[in-house]
Amino acid sequence: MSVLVIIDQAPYGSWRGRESLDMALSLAAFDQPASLLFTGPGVNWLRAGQEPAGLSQKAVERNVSAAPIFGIEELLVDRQSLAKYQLEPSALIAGTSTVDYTPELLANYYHVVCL
Amino acid sequence: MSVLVIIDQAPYGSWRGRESLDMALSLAAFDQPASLLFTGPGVNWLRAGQEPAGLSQKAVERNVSAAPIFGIEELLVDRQSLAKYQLEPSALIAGTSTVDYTPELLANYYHVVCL
Amino acid sequence: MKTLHIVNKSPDQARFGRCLAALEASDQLLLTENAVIALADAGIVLPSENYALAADLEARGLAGRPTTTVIDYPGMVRLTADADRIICW
Amino acid sequence: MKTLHIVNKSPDQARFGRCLAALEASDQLLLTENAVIALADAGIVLPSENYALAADLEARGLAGRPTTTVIDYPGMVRLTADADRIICW
Amino acid sequence: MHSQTAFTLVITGAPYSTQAPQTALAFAKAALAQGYSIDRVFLYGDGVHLSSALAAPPSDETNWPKAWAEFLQGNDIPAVACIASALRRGILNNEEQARYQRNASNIIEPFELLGLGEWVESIASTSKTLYFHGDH
Amino acid sequence: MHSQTAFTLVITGAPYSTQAPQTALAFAKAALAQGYSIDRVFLYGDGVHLSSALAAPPSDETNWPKAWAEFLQGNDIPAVACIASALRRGILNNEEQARYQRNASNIIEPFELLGLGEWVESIASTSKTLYFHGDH
Repeated sequence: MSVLVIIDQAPYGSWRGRESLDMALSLAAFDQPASLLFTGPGVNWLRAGQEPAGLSQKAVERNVSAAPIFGIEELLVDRQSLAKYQLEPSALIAGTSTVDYTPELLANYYHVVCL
Repeated sequence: MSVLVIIDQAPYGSWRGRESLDMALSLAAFDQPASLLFTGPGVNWLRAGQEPAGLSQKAVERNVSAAPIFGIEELLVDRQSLAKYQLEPSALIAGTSTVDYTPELLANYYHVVCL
Repeated sequence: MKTLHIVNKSPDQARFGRCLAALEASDQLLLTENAVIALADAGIVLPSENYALAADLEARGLAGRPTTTVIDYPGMVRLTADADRIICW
Repeated sequence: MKTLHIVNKSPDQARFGRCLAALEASDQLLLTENAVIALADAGIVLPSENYALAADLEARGLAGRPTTTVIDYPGMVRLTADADRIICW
Repeated sequence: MHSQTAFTLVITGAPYSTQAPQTALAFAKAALAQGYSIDRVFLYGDGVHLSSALAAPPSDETNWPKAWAEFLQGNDIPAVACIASALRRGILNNEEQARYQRNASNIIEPFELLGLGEWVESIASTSKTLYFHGDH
Repeated sequence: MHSQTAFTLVITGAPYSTQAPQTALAFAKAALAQGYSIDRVFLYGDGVHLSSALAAPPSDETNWPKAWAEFLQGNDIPAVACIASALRRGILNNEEQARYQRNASNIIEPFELLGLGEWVESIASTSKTLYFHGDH
């Protein structure tokens, strides 16, 4: 079983998403299975075409895209939140799986982190 | 005209309400007219019978009750938020005025602070 | 798997709703810190089996609410020790 | 009195709603930081005269939205200088 | 021609936690470039962390306290961290270090520790006061 | 009889900004009193401010870093502030002070600066991991 890290905050406005991603990457680095779930405003992490140079911040898009390479098992995105933020699957960065945010989904993970 | 300090956060869970109150008290201390408006979860600041000793925090109830003594002009509370949090006027600390949160209300103040 | 959900956010926060949406019928819900004001919130429907921390209720003038099981910090320790899984929202 | 409302919160926050509820017809609204995602939020109705910061839109992949007036930081300075009153939510 | 407008900037969001110090700095630079003046920068609440001399971000990230300090010094802008907010959060100058008998001080120049009266003065003046809050 | 259960406490909310350090300390004391053990306390994000030796609250308020430090030392509980979170936010030990050439360090004993691996170790162990977040 794997750990689920939930990101429910919009990108760039706070560091919480980055620090959540760091947690997931650390798990993977130590060979602990980890997945990421994006929900609420957090789905905006997955929008393609982010250019944060004007904020003096690094693009999170690249970090998320690279997550599977670093061993993150799944990039899950909540269907209802995609609809709310008018994100078509084609507008997402590659490699995500659309799921429904339900107790049954969360039951697949022995530990859940939501910063 | 006076400054309006809005408190829209529940008490004790964060320091923001206290720091908002400190701002209002500082205005009053320097003879700048100031009023407080409680809305959203912030109306819970006005609930009588707060006993925060178990949290190692000081009661905010006393501070708010004392605000008029220190020169705060009005303790305003949003009617709709009172209903939402099932607060009867009789369950409030003394000295508050119930108002409706509208643009017209806010127009009475030349400066509005909302931490 | 019996999950204990611990939520410390005020009920007007989206996170509170995400916590409620994650509850299974057999799960337990513990309200701490600002979350205890949910017991006074006319717009929130809590599961019938819910717990709230005494110190947080008392601080906010909410002692004596009939719709929750009031527990102290030792009670919170027992709930967490007994849970198969804990999610802190 | 022309008020400029500046909001930096994500639209799922109660503060965002409090900002919208405080707007008069003649007021201006400026979306900054996480608030720019309101332009993509199907559940939010913004006043037709609204502004959004270019750097924040670009960061979040939202450049080119037709329902806002895109301004840069100098444009934000001009808006604030011209406003009779500014409320930062 | 713009000399009539001056700003006071109040920053309540911390660096590396919120975007507030970044937005405020971009605004401040644009204001000066257009000939407006900035009367004062006031750090309040979690914003006082912007006055830490000890922030040590990775070399590919902006050091926000340092960037702000350089901007303030380069433009002779008075900068205040609210003393009550700062002391609670572990931001000390030499005087407070001595008063509280701590081993170090950590405030970055040119920030000073002063009270809310500084903010009240801005409100009472013709300065336009803007707030740069956190994301919550 | 309770010896099978041990806790790891992750604190992500800062003192004087959130209630997290208070709730966590009350929980921790109750856990020990009931015979449970605490494997580790891990500060992450804004929670690292709980390891500041320079916090100087008014004398009628709890000094949360000091209260936590005394509790940890008195009960021999390992305590870690995430090094990445801490360096950005201006929490340094002597080693990092030297590395980054700063004038002071400010971490309170017994907190150590270590990586997220410490947290991963707790997740991978039989320790029950609880989070004490901020109010947002």
